[in-house]
Amino acid sequence: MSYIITPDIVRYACTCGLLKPISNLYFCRYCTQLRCSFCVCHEVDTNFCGKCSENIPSSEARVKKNRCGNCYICPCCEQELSTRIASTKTLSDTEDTKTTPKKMYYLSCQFCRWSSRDVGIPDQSTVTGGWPERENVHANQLQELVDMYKAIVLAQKQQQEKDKKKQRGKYLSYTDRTGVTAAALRKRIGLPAELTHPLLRSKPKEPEPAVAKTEVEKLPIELFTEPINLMDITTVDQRLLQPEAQPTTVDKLFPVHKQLSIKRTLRCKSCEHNVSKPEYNPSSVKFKIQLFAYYHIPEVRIVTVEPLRAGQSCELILKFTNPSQHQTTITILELNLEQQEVEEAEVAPSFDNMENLSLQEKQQMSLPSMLSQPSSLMSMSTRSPTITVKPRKISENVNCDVDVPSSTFILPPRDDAAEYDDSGDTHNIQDDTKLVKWRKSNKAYVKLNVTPKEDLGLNSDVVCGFTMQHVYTNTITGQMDKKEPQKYDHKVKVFLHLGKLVGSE
Amino acid sequence: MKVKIKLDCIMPVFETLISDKLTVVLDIGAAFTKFGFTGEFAPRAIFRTEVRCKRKNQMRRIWDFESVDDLYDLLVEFIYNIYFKFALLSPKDRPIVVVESLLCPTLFRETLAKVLFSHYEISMMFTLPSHLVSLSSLAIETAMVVDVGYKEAVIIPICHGIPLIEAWQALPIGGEAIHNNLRRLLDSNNTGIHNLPDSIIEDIKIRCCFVTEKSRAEQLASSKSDISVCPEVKYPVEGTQSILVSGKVREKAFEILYEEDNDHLCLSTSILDALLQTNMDLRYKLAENILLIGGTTMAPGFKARLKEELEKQLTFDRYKKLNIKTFAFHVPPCKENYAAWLGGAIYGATELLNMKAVTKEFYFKENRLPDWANLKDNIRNI
Amino acid sequence: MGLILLDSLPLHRIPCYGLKINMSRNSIKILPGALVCEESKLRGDITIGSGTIVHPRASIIAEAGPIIIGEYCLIEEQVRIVHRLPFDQRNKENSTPVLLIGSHNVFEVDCNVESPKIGSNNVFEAKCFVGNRVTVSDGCIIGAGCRLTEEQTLKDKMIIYGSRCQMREGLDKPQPQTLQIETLTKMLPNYHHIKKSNKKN
Amino acid sequence: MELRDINYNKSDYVETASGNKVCRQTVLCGSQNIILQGKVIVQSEAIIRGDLANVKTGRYCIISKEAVLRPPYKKFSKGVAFFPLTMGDHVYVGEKSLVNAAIVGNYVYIGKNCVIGRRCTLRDCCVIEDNTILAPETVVPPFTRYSGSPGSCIGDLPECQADLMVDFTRSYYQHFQPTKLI
Repeated sequence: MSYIITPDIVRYACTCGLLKPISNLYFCRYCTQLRCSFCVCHEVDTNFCGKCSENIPSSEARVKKNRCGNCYICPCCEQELSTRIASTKTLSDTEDTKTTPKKMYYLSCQFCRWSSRDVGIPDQSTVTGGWPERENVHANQLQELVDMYKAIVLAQKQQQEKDKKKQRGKYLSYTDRTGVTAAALRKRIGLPAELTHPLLRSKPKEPEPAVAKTEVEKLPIELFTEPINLMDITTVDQRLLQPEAQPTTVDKLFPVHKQLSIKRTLRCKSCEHNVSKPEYNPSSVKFKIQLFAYYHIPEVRIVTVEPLRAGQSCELILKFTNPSQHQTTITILELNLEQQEVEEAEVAPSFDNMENLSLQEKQQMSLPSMLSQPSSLMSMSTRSPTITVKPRKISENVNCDVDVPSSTFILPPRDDAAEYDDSGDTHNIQDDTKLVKWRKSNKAYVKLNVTPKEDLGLNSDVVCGFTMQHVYTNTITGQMDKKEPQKYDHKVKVFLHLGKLVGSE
Repeated sequence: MKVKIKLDCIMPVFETLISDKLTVVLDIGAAFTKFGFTGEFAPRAIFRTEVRCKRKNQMRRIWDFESVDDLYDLLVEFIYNIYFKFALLSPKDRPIVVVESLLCPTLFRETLAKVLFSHYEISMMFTLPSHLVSLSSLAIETAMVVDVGYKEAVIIPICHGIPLIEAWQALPIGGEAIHNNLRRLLDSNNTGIHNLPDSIIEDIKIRCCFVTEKSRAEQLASSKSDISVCPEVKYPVEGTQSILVSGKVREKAFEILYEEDNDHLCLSTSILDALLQTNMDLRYKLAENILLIGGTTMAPGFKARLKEELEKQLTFDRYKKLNIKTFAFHVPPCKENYAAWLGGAIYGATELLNMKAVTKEFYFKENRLPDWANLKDNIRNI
Repeated sequence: MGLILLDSLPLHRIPCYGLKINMSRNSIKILPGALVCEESKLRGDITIGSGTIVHPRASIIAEAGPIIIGEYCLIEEQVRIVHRLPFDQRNKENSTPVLLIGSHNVFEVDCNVESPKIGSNNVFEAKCFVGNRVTVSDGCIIGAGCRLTEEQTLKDKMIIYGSRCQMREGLDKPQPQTLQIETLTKMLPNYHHIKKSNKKN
Repeated sequence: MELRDINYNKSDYVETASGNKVCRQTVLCGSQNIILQGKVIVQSEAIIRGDLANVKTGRYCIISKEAVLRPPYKKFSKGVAFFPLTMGDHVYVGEKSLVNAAIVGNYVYIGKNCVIGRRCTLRDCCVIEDNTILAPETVVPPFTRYSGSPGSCIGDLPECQADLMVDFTRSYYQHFQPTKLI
């Protein structure tokens, strides 16, 4: 329940300093660090239509302007439109046209009951439509304009280049070390040896400037006398749904293609490994790569809290769950916010090494020019190094002390079969009975004593925190020839919202 | 960067590959953001400049930020939505074109640049002044650009492709001022208006109100008017209540644009003041090349009334010396609310993107964006 | 504003004022061809036209006066049709008003209708609420979850939808659900006890 | 927060061999057409319309008080037919919600007082927040959170949503215990 609808009571500190519930965190096994949606790199994996659940290749999505070719949404209420078969009655009504037995289709919204007939779109003979698309009336004019601008700017740029070349003389043509100079190449394929762009020879055409008019749109006189019908006038949202036309009256609302959705992959910014990669099928909820913290880091839940009183110790029962396939040992340590800062500053590279970065990139860029072969251009698209941002300071107002227990406790591995087995499974673990109250399979119920600060006012939110150290078993094999799974002590800061402070007894 | 340009000349094939890449064009307005790609003629989407606050599950306006850090987080979320909900591509290593007002606060543009470069790792950012680029769709170089948006009206004359910054005028009269005025007007004959969300006030403005004629406005302003007001509208709110929008309110909502404030400033005077700031030889040409952009200018009757007001102001001593006879207005080949965006899309489609954009290398070296107001950037030009 | 206060109460808890008086003279007339499930709750003076289907767990409460339901209406489970006058009209001493509900109306699951007059061919979608000051003409659709309480008369073919009760005017009246009624008439008697019709045509 | 025990009066509920707990104060019409796969909780005043068409739920489903599961109808040229309603495993349906969908996937959370319109398809792993009205024939894609009237996507869900729902429905079932008489 906690992660689905109720606010987040237990939050973990991500490496980047943000606090997130465990369900929203990732655990990069290669860096053994927590990551969250804020500090990983998001990439588009696949495009799909949420209505017809079909994958659309990115090239097709691009042509269709990121919209589904077959699915439409209502221009009135933005809900998905469904295709309806026109009832035969309407067919026989129009007897002047040929009465073919062909089925006719129209689009209809099941929510606000808008239909393609409302705006006079004729019924179509195919299910998938062929619904009229509207074009930008200014498209031709603007296209011409853009082409002219492009030519002008290009000409300008080449002029600049030429000027530069003149200064350097012939020297440039010898810089191509591969032997095939551009000039030689041009000769071979039968083009004039000059490097001048065709557009430079004839000066690019200048666009015709627009002329302003002294006449302006008049306010319709009817507005003063005729009552308006609110239902005929579109709302802002309806207008903006069709940015080109922005119709002001409802009779000009036309169906809109449905926007595509994406599945995304997430990549750790420091090691470039994926932390999440979904399956291809749009309706699948499975993942090819799933490094979610929920599967690796022990989960903490609040079971019960005694009424919280300022300056008084009260009992807090927490439930720890081990989600991994390996036994772990949990140690509860003091929350030390300053220490974290230092540790991470060492780990993460900050802005300081940006100089290196720009250098690296320049080298990358210059590669293709040396080779001067189109195939080598592919190396241009290699990933540039990622910039790691310095983690921010954890902003949580901790106002409650936790009595750090002296002993540690063990959590057995998760056992899926145990879910179906109700028999007692004690695992024969010797527990500090003061700490561990009760345990069941991979879960332990742990008692902690917390003391809200003296100066807290009534009804203020009580927040406590501690550092949870757990043994993480890394199972990545093939790395550095280590067959045996490696064990790490991993620390994570956990913050608990315990509730409101109540008055004294 | 030098290397790249050279490549383009040698291999035109590769050039088409680059220009073929989708480049996002953004115009982040105070109320609405326009998003699309370069070389296209209309934005793909226009949406409110707001994000859903996860903790409270409510929408929050970007411009209502509380601190720099808050703005950073809001923008991260906002840019995420743009790329993964609309653009459907990863921002990493791609260029972006941002259309912004010359009066955009440094804090905002610097934070935006920081979000784009260090959080989303874009390869370059091409910022364009909205007033200047709006002219590109008209292919003119000299005009008086009047941008009436949500927060303010900004007037900047452009001369031969250069914004005359010294002549700029700005007034806090835009959509927001109209909303506040409308709320106040409605309050007089309805109850519980104060609690109505802004979206309803906006809807009433859009669907019921208009900019009336000057003669009628003067009549309405005087206490004893003998004109018949336009019909009233009963506006239902959520099925449980309805608001009476009287004829007078419908006509008066936009009057705030022309009510002179304590300094005797209103929309028409500030346009003329801007003209006064320019060279004598230019005034005539600017007055005959007025371009209106911004969503508020789309209100019915806006243009007719502005012309009336401008002509009226000319008869006063204040502006007689301008010696202007006529005003002429441009009609852009687009809707006014995305005129600036369209300019960005046109500019971004040309090689200027590769020539003038701020690259990642430059940004991280300097750790800031070049700005006209910054002396450091201007020294080089002189 | 008293009405709004009441509306914020959970609907099923609103006590039916004066119900006891009316219950004493329960008089249900079911015309032949109507199908009324035994598990429905009918209180007061109610006439149900032929072809009308009343699903189990629907309640029709004629508190302020008789309810006459026309032909081919569809009344689904958890529906509450209540004939209840607004507070200010309660103590008028003139004759008891009759709630006339036309034909081909559809009342979907959990809708709450207190309208004083309902025409024909209307659709009351799931979980909508229509207060007792709203008169419904013909061919209207009250969308799912909409709450209409302000005094008004809905014109023909009005469509109310969405969180803000936006209004639209429809092109046609919603299609009558005769086909669904046909199917239900065949199916329901196999599973439910049906109240016998007690009136001849 | 760990779930607290939810107690019920033992005499009010029937527990089947497969672990279904069904309240006696429910309306299960056409019970021969209703298949509850096991460990399903059906609370008081809930209505399941098996008389209209088959209703099949998966394992670990929770049908809260006054919720209605109603197979959707479809109109053909010759007449109207009711279509079966299939619900996957680990589904929670909140109080007073009407489910008129054709398919409800696995790991779906439907809040209180919702209307899931006719012939909707709710894919695996989605959350419908309280008071949402989903228009008929809406398709809700995986990992989305819908809210409002008409329901629209307001956000997405963590990738481990399936596990969260498994955990939630299981612990709900475990904590759904008869009141102990002292």
